[in-house]
Amino acid sequence: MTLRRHFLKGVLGLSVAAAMGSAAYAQDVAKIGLILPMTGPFASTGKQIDAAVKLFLAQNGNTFGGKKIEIILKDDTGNADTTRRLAQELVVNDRVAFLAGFGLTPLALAAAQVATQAKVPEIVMAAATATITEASPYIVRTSFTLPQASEPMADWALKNNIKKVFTVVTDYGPGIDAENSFANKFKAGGGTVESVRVPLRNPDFAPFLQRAAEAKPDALFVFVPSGIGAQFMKQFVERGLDKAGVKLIGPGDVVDDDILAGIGDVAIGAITTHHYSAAHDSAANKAFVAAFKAANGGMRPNFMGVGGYDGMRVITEALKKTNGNTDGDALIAAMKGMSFESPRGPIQIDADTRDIVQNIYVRKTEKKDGELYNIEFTIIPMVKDPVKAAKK
Amino acid sequence: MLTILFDGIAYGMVLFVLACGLSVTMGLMNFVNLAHGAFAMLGGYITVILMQRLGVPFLLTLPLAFIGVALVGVVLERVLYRPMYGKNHLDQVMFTIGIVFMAVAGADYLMGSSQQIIKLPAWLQGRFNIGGVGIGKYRLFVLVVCGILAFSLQWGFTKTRFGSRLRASVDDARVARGLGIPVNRLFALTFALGSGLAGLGGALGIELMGLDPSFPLKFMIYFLVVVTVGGTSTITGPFFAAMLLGVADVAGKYFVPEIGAFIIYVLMVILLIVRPDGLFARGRA
Amino acid sequence: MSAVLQTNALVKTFGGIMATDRIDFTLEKGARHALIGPNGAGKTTFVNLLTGVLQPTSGTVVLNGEDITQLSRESRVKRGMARTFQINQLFSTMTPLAMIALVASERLGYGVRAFSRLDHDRRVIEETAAILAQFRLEDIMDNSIASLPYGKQRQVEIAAAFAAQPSVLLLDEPAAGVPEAERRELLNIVGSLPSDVSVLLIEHDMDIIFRFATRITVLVNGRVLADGDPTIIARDPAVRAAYLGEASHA
Amino acid sequence: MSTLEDRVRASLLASRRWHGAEIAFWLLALAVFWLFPRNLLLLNEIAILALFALSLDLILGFAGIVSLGHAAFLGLGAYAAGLLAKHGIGDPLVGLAFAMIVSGLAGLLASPLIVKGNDLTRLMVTLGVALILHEIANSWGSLTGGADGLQGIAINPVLGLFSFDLFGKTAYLYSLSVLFVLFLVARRMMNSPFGLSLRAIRDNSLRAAASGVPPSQRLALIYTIAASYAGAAGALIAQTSQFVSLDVLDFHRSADVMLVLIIGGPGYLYGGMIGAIVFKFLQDTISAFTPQYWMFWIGLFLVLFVLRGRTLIHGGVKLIMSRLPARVRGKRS
Repeated sequence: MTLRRHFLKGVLGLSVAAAMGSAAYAQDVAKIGLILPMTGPFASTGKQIDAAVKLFLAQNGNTFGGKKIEIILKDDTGNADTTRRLAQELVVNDRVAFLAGFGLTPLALAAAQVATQAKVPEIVMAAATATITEASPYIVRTSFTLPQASEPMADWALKNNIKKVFTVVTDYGPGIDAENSFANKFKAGGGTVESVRVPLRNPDFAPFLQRAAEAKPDALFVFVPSGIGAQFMKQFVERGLDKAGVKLIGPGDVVDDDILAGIGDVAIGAITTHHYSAAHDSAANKAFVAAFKAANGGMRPNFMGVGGYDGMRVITEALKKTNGNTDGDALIAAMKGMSFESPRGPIQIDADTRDIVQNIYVRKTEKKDGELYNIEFTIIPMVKDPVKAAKK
Repeated sequence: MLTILFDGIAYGMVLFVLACGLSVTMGLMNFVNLAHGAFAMLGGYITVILMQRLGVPFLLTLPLAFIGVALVGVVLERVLYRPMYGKNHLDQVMFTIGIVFMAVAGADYLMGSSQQIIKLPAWLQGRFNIGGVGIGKYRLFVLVVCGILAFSLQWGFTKTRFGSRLRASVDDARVARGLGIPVNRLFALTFALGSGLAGLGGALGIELMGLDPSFPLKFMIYFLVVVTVGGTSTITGPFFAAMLLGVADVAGKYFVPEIGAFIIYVLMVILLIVRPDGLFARGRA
Repeated sequence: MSAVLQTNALVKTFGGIMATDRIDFTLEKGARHALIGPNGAGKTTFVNLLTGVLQPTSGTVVLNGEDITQLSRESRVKRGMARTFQINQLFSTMTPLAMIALVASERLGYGVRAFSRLDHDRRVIEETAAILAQFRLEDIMDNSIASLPYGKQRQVEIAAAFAAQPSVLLLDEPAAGVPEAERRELLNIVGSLPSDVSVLLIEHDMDIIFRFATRITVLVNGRVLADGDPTIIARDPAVRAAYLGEASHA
Repeated sequence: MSTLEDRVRASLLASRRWHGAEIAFWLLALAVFWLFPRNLLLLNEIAILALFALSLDLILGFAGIVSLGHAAFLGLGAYAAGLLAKHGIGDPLVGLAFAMIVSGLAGLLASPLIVKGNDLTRLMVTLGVALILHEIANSWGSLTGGADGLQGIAINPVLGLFSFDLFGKTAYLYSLSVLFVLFLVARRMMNSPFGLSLRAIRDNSLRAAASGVPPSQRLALIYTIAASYAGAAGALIAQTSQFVSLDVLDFHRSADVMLVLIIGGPGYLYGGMIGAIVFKFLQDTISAFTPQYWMFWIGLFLVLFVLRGRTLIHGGVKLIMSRLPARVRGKRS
């Protein structure tokens, strides 16, 4: 037994040394391992981000701080174990300087340990559960957090004479985050809340909406992952909830720009709070939307796309600041506190939490030039993630 | 409360139309076709394409979905499925899972991964309110269409020559062959009918169940539950199984949303323990 | 002589049909007992009731003085009842050697031993070798069973049944379907079964029956029509009318 | 007589003797550690999938029980090992044993459902049980982390010496060792009287019962053992990735492992391993050049495989195995 142990130990030592020996190559390239769900139920997230990343490089060239950017795209099919292995392989075999992408919370969390161990920055471009950035000191987020988007909804509802809200959220991390942050804030302001959680793989909303209808609330607060929003909206109308005077409110996922046209007129009138709308009124956004549509056959960018776009900006700005130094700690230091004007408006990477600080907009879904858009009408400036803010 | 019952029945009706073809093919050829959902998905996409790209009205797309999928069914049965009948269940399972994978990836490639959305004609939107019971117009429509289908299937199965030959073949294909019944042709026809019905169910179900490339995987379980619980030798068996499933599923989610998703699985396992040959299977010596 | 196997008013109904109707039957120790009857008379149902493949609607089965009506198939084997099937039931992927060794190891109660090695077990080897020799299977013991000619397969099945060291052996049409060339060897084997084993033989072939049987029971429509010495049965007018007459033409 | 007894003994011995190809297989499995240092993570996944497929082989290949829900035990084992490590007991071998016990017990509890019934009923019941477990893991977020996965698993070094590294070196050697040991145990079992009785049930349950084999008891026993093997595979997933997500209970795991075993061929213990290599290799190569649509090609592969290609792969395998005695070789049920 001891003999075997020594043998194994020797073997391990040798091969570690061998691997280290081949470390120094391709000094002028900085690789980004982009891990996205390109297939499976969340593939639309992957496609949006992939398109945005390509657009960014097409617009800005591919050399930053003396480093040529190389993207290695991997499909994790929305499967966390695969994400973990891909992250590990990208770090070990491809020696990537950044890990980026991460379509869902579990996927982002699966890679967190790899980021920590390898000291490689992990840029979360989509996943939105509040706690993600706490999983590793190397995580930086350019999407949003659900509490960040949901709490302002509670404020708006309270101010607009909504007393009783029924919440319907998908039963997983982000949904629970949205429900909790909204309900707590709303109750604290004197409102009453009833809640129901819908399983993630649920084919029919009818029974949940029926409960909602019988509760006779002033408003229905909803969070469902981008993609199944359409089905929800249609059944909401089919059940006559709109005619009964129930307002549809929630974070903007349910009226995702990517699928809004498909949802159709039933979406009109929904009030949502979110960080990005393709209709955001700024020069930067108009240019972004136009370029994105031109490059992708008319596909409208959504909040996933803008997360990927800004993620690339954060990465490249950091490379410029470090003059091409790809040391993880230096890059993270460079990212902390970074701020710039994004298509969604001004954003900042919080120096303490590495999470994003951004404007949250209250929007109403309306028809504009024959197309449906979420038109922003109130701005809540520079909102921090309330969950982490409360811990301070 | 009654609304829930109504919703459940409508949901069950769609499940029945989706699954009854599977039940007959399973009974007839003892063939485990996990790819049945792929046919349903195809029907859904036919409707979507016709409506979105060609502007065909919804009602007209339904028979087209039926015919289109039935034709594809005939061709696939001839080319791919027939060599599989003699093989064991395991090979069949693997073969049809392969087809499901191809269908899922193919649909993703051709149609994109997002949920497909159709716009129903105005007269199918909204709901009636009868004595405080809200009844969705579309659900009522689905219920009527599927009800007529179920009725005519039952009639066709029990009263026509085709039906009696089919029943004989399901009971014992060997004996039926001996009696001069062209079992192969009968089966090709049944397969086409079954796939066509799945296609129609897929088209009708877009509004209720959604439609995306993962449809065949997501609903495979539902179909199989209907078939295993309902048995494979009658039309009424799968029909009541689908009703039971639809109502239990919807009611479960309504009354105990915390465990709503469990209910159908638990129900299935319990039923299979109590009645391993299916709830409505005829007793066989 | 004493009874090793007895049934008392054994009834089995399928739906409304009575497959066996209050059968009282006795198998004496060391007997060569033939069960005959036209197709559909309930012979195979009766054997299935004896061996536990079917549960009787009413009545009892007694083996060596013990009521075994409620016992499982495998427990009946352990208590000394073995059988062959009308249609060969073999382990097609095994060799005759493995099949015999399996029966021997089960008889010895080794079946749950997950870590013992068959080739280390003297008793399994002794018993297996003895059976292989007795049934003249030495030369084909390492061939796959599926590759053997039908007569040999029949032989393997009888050997496997016998390896369970039964006190009662039920042979369901052992010679059916065996080509003439292989028949003789098979019949020799049936003939040379040790005399302390009681044999119940189900057969259509009158030559075989009158060659082996010391007693005959005639089953018609699920009922015992006649029971007794072969010479008496052969002369029984009711039997001749119901069965032998038509069989002799076949 | 003694000569015949010797021949019988020799035949029985030959059926369990190690074949040269087997030794070569395991030496090769060890050698790839040096040959492909860049692919250790993938190799680790292959080893784990191979163990999972071996578990399925025990019930499907050797006892004829089909299952569409074998992931239930994989997932249970993964969560058991993960939770144990999360709550302070980080020793991998203790975690492995714990996972095997938990999954084994679950297998024992589930076995009454599967020992009776036909193929279709078994497929449905196993599928249902796996789905129920998936839902429980999803809903019981406070314990399992729900859809976000189980976080905060800290695994101690193996034997207190080798800690799990980013390269996957320890992971692969650890998984390979576990696979090898459990394989040895399985090999011994399948060549025992117990293993012989399972094959008897698979070949012909009517004759098995008539030969004195109690089918229910034996099937329940092997189902329990197979469940604990699957649990071990789950534990390896949890320990080598230090993370457990709902995916371990997902339907596609059950489907994949079935495909893996059928690709490799059930009933001779190596099928799962060969299948795992083929499957993962295919998946990795295909998804490397078409990340979006690898599923299509896997599907096409399966269809062609069942229609035509089986003889190709199995022909190669049988060439190697052909010199093994018939009893080990077995045949597809």
